[in-house]
Amino acid sequence: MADTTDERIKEISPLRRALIRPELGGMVGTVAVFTLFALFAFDSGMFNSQGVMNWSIVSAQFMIIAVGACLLMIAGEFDLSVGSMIGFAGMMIAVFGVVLAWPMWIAILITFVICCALGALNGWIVVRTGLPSFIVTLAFLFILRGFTIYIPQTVERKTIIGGIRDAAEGDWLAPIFGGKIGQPIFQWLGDMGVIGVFERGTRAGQPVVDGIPMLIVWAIALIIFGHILLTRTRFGNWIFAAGGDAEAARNSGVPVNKVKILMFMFTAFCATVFAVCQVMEFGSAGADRGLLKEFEAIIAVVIGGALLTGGYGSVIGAALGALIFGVVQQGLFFAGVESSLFRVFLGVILLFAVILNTYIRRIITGER
Amino acid sequence: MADTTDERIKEISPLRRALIRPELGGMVGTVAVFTLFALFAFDSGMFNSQGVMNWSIVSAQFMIIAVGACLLMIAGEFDLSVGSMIGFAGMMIAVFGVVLAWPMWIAILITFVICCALGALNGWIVVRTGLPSFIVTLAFLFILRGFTIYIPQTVERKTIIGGIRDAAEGDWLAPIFGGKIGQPIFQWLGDMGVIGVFERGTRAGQPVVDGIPMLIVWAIALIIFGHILLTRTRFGNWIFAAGGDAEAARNSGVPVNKVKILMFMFTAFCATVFAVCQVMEFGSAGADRGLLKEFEAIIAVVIGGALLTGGYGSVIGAALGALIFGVVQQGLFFAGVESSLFRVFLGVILLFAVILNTYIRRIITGER
Amino acid sequence: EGEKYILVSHAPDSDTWWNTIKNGIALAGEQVGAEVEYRNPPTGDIADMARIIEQATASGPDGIITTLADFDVLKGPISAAVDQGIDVIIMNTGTPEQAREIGALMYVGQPEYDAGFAAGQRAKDEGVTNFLCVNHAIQQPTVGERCRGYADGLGIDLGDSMMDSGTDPSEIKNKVLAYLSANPDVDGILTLGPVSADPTIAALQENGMAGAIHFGTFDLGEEIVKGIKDGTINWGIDQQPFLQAYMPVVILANWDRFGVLPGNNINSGPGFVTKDALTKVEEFAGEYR
Amino acid sequence: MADPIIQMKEIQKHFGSVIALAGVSVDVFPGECHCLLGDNGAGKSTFIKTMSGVHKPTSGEIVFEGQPLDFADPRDAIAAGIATVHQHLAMIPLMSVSRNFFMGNEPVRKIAGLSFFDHDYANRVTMEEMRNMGINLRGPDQAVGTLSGGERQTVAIARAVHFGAKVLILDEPTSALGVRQTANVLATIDKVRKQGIAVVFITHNVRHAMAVGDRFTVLNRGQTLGTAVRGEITPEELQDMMAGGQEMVQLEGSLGGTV
Amino acid sequence: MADPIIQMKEIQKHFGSVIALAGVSVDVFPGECHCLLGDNGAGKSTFIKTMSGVHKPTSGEIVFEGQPLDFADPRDAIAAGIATVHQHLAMIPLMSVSRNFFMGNEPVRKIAGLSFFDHDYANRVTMEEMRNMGINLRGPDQAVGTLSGGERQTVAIARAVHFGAKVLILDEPTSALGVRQTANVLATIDKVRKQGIAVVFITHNVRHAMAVGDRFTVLNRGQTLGTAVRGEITPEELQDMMAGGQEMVQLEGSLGGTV
Ligand SMILES: Nc1ncnc2c1ncn2[C@@H]1O[C@H](COP(=O)(O)OP(=O)(O)OP(=O)(O)O)[C@@H](O)[C@H]1O
Ligand SMILES: Nc1ncnc2c1ncn2[C@@H]1O[C@H](COP(=O)(O)OP(=O)(O)OP(=O)(O)O)[C@@H](O)[C@H]1O
Ligand SMILES: [Mg+2]
Ligand SMILES: [Mg+2]
Repeated sequence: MADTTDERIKEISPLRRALIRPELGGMVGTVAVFTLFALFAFDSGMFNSQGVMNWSIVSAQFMIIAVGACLLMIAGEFDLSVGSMIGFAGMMIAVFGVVLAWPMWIAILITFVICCALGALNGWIVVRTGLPSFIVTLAFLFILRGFTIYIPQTVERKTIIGGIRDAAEGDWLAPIFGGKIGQPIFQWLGDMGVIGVFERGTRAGQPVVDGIPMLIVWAIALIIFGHILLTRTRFGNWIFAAGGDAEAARNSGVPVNKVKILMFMFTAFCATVFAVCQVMEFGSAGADRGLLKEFEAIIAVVIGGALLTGGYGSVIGAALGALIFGVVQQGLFFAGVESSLFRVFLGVILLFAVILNTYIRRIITGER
Repeated sequence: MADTTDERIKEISPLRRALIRPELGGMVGTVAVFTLFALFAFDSGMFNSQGVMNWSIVSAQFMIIAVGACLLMIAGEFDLSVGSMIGFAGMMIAVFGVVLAWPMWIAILITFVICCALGALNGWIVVRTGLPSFIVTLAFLFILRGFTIYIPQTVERKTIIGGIRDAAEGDWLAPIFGGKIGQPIFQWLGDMGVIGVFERGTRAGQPVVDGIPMLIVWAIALIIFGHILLTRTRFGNWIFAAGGDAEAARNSGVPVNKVKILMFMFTAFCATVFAVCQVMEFGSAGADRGLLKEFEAIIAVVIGGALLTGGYGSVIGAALGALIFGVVQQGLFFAGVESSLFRVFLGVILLFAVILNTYIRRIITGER
Repeated sequence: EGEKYILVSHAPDSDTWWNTIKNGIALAGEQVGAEVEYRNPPTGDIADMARIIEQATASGPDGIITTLADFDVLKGPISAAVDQGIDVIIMNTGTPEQAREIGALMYVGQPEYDAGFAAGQRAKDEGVTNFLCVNHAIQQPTVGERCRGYADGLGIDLGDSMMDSGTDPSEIKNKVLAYLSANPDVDGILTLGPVSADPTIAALQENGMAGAIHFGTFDLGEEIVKGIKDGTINWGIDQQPFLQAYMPVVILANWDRFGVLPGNNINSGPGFVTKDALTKVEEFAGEYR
Repeated sequence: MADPIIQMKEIQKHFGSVIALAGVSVDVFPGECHCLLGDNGAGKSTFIKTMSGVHKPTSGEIVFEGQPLDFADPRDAIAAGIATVHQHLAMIPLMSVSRNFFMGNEPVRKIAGLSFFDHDYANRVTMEEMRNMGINLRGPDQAVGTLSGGERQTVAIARAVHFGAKVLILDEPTSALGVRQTANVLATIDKVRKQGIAVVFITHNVRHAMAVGDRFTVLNRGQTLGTAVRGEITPEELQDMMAGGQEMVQLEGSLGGTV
Repeated sequence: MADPIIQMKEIQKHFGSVIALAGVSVDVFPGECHCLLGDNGAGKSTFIKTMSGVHKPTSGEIVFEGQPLDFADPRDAIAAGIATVHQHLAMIPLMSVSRNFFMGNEPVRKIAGLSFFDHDYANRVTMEEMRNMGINLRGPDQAVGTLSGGERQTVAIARAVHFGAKVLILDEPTSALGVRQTANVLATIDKVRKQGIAVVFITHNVRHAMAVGDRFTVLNRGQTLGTAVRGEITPEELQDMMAGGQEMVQLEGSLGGTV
């Protein structure tokens, strides 16, 4: 019983072994995408400071919802109501903060509570009835969107409620979602000529990029949190287990229902972060916000190597998936591709990414 | 070994046994929905000849795509590209029949060939790569919608192409999709005063409902075909087997890949029937056609008792699901419910229906 | 008294502009004492809209007010309603000729192409030579007509100047930013409604081109009004949706009660809203304007 | 003899119209290996599932260490000291062996006041325990899905043994195992029993049962046919009881006595 | 002896970096029961999967009735007369027993020139065959998912036997079975063999193998340790070979010889 080697296992080179990880597909994709755009759209402004900020923000948005969707998907469920939740959360803030004129921080906190509770409700129905989350969250997709249109229509006779920026003026919590950090550094960089300054208009002399929006900070924070939670904690092991085989996990003492409900809540939390950042930036909440975002989140996660059926994936991968998604979307504009073809590209990239990921996963898990 | 009774099985009443079938949820739902609207919207015109025709047509539309989605879902896959396929098919007919001015029957036949081929491509990718159909067909959702916008935009500078009815004038194939049958009967009913007649205009004196549209004939034909195929043929057994456990079915000699690909093609076929009926009736193809129809098809099928994960369901159930969906949608309009609440109702009904169906299925398959 | 009028639009649930229409019919219904309902296809699918008109016909209202988003599709259902003795008024989209052809009483609105054309001519006079048209509803055939008209009015080929922007504000903003930095020679922007205008304003403020680039938009909203005021937007084309909704109800009620009818169609737009006359607009933007 | 560690009293379990258990009573003592035998569908798995908190009994009482007990879910049972290796395994194919091994019992290490999964410890222990069971892994991060059925079974048993419980329930642990692994499992049962742990061992193999069993309870169609003590019953008698009273197929000639 | 019905020559099968079979040659003759034995992970299931068309061998040749053969998928193998009961069953839980029984071999009845599934016939045959195997069904439309593991195994075997093939492959058919069902299966193997059908029987149970086997091939780590003929080998020798050459755990005292 002492032989620790097995002659039936062919050699795998250490390099190959180090490379073969769930994120690999996302890494390859990222490199490919950047190479491509560096070749075809380099002088379009895509890689100057403003251009970089441009696709970074779009990617950060995708990342925020992708982190939630990723953990949930690894836990074996998914949430089609993310998009509607974004619209709903924004509207709640507008209703509380503008219509009812409560202090903005209360409006934000209450919105977080309501949305996480809705996420929990989603999860509770899924675990209690054993229904597929596709159906349950599809129902919530419709229900939440319906209320998002109905509520402002009833209370304000509008479907866009503006004035949120004014209402948030001087609030302590709002800048955590809508502010920017690092302005002095950017001003200095602008003065040094590292990044361009505006040449005309009202802001002439200011640097074209004047700070890092909190949106990006949130994205990075959520990615780090999600990654550590998943790979380095006991709870992370439970997430994998719940998604890999709920029955087996339950038999082994993993509180599967709790894990799933918490992940639904976390997804709702991420959607709310997205919504709050958005309403703080644009100052208005509309009934049409977040349309189709649920698909975009799922696509980013899947491009990042997670398995739609659960139990396998990585937050870093999902973040790379979101980056690819964001860069491709904006890059096509920089490259001047006819914009209606964007969907075609998106579909094709999605297909290629998942095929690559499947190949990688087969190698990892042994060709089953 | 002779005792054929087992004392461990409690008695089930024959009535209960006869009732407990996949369609039961759909049947209960249908009765409930009709009762409800008969109570609350009886005098709104919902049950006059025109009203009946109205929700019948809407339901028939749902039925056509639900039959395809149902068989595909029982075979263990689903197709999110149905809606885009509807838009795409309509646009193809317009491009061939109007822009290129080919004879309409050729345009229709070629469109069928292209769409079934796309369905086969969907299926081929799914079975070859083993990817979940959610992802593959999501990619096609984007790709096909992208082309549906791009093509007319490029050739005609519009996203809508009209003039199909004129191009179809005198064609032999077009009336099979866009015509009506039973006009003499309806004329007679109109003359007898059973159904209303037009009061003015060029059609004064003609009955307001002047025939059964081919759409309804197609729906009924597809339901009968699907039901017989599923329950009464060898191929039907294969559909169940492919969806229940593809590996086990394959090991037993069921040509699972062939079954799945054929079902993807059938779904595409149903979508094309939908599209052709639509463009023939309305005379134009637009990039907005079929939006979200994939969800509506899936919802109808699930309300009708099929299992999202495959291997279980019934075409009759799916047809009833489509009927419920159509009646509720139009009935809410008749009942004058605020239109933004429609989605809320839809979501709630969906939830109730699936919970009821799950309960029924547990009884049938023994509480697992 | 107590007549029932149904307004059917082609707009998806998510299109926020139609809110003014809802408010318009509600107010008119209240004032004339008629029952009014608003209906729309949830996804904006015009074929579904045809079914809704058929449904509305079946429920036997006294009048139907509807848009004519796609003449081919809606011709049948609308003329069937007319032939059953239901009075129809066409609003918003379509043309007076089409309205006459299907037997509608009249037309209240702003033909999309013509409005776009007028906007294009005005922009041309104001020196626009190269433009971007931000279309947030590419799948809807009607609003795209505005871009087409605008391009023809300018006398430029539409080419790929029409952007499929989607409806998410951040995406629209960043797509506009990307497009402008990739195409520095663009000197005119047209947005097709508040959904695309609001983020475009934000984009121009961010890249400092606010006021430096010619910016016209369709329809009004809070942010648009602010934009006009601070000079970011040169003009907004007001098609006065409130009128499009309010007038038909009032006209139908008077037609039903007293048999009186204006002798002409009502062109509710295009009216160019500039900095000068803004107070009323400001107060009611998004609600009645 | 000491007090029973777990007493199952008149347990009934109905699934819809199916009566899986029609009142079964069994006592298990510390340090004994209690074999549960019976035909297919006799209700053995159902019975031990009520013991391990997976199913709630329809009626009947469970007494654990003298206290009446009511498990809400398997976690409670595990916390109370009842470890179970289910017939349909409790392994997650996509997860690594070491993650599977510690699933639900993850070792944690505190860093800056926060608890983190201690991967080094988990990997080390897993490799060791698997080597003890005679399985050579490529590495602790190998996915369970790449193991053969028997290898997976072995991981599951090694895990249950490692987290030394007061009661160890094994549902047909040897059915998919090779000779060597079977010998290993039986030796393990023997070892565990000698440590004073109660073992409940389900098998269809009379010889495996006779090898390690102290007492034998035979279930038949949801009811118990009684409990026998080792030495008081011959393998042949046991075999007849397991066949459930229905007449045996005629196998006397070539096949008799071999099953 | 007649010609072998199926000859497997130097079969190799690699999965990615795993070599599951490293050149295995086996002949199977009509009317014999050929037992395939070996440790967990030895490659038995992989081997018979190449025989039944599930896997394509990486290299090596299969000769069936004297003809070199190349199955594209299991359907071809079934058509050629090779029926297999796989270790991980071939049953669909949500489908009725009778639909499962005839899966892939549906009986058809012509009505107006069209072929329809003959449900009456299928139901009748299913009930009969299941009764013969000692399983009492509630009805032919009972879902397989409501059967116990052993009951499902029995359905799978009954099905393979019913569609009387030239070669019947059984992958650990008795591992989950009760005494009575095991006896039934062994008797069935015996019966089938006497009809001149070749049976390939995989088991870990030496006694089951000795009861019905004519020849015994032992696999170890993807290679064959040779084939023995009944009577030339004792159960003890076989057991040693199955344990795969690695030294046995010390079980001599209480447990020896019982496995
Ligand atoms: N969840 C369930 N729903 C319905 N019936 C069930 C369920 N679980 C078990 N049964 C039924 O209860 C009876 C006992 O099943 P159980 O699995 O306990 O048998 P077993 O003794 O473990 O059999 P085996 O030796 O084949 O594993 C069987 O008839 C089975 O069909
Ligand atoms: N699809 C596959 N992909 C990767 N490795 C595989 C695959 N199938 C089998 N293996 C590996 O091949 C080896 C042989 O497996 P196989 O299932 O044939 O063993 P076995 O003899 O049937 O074992 P048991 O008695 O446990 O059923 C094992 O190490 C297994 O991990
Ligand atoms: Mg069992
Ligand atoms: Mg095996």
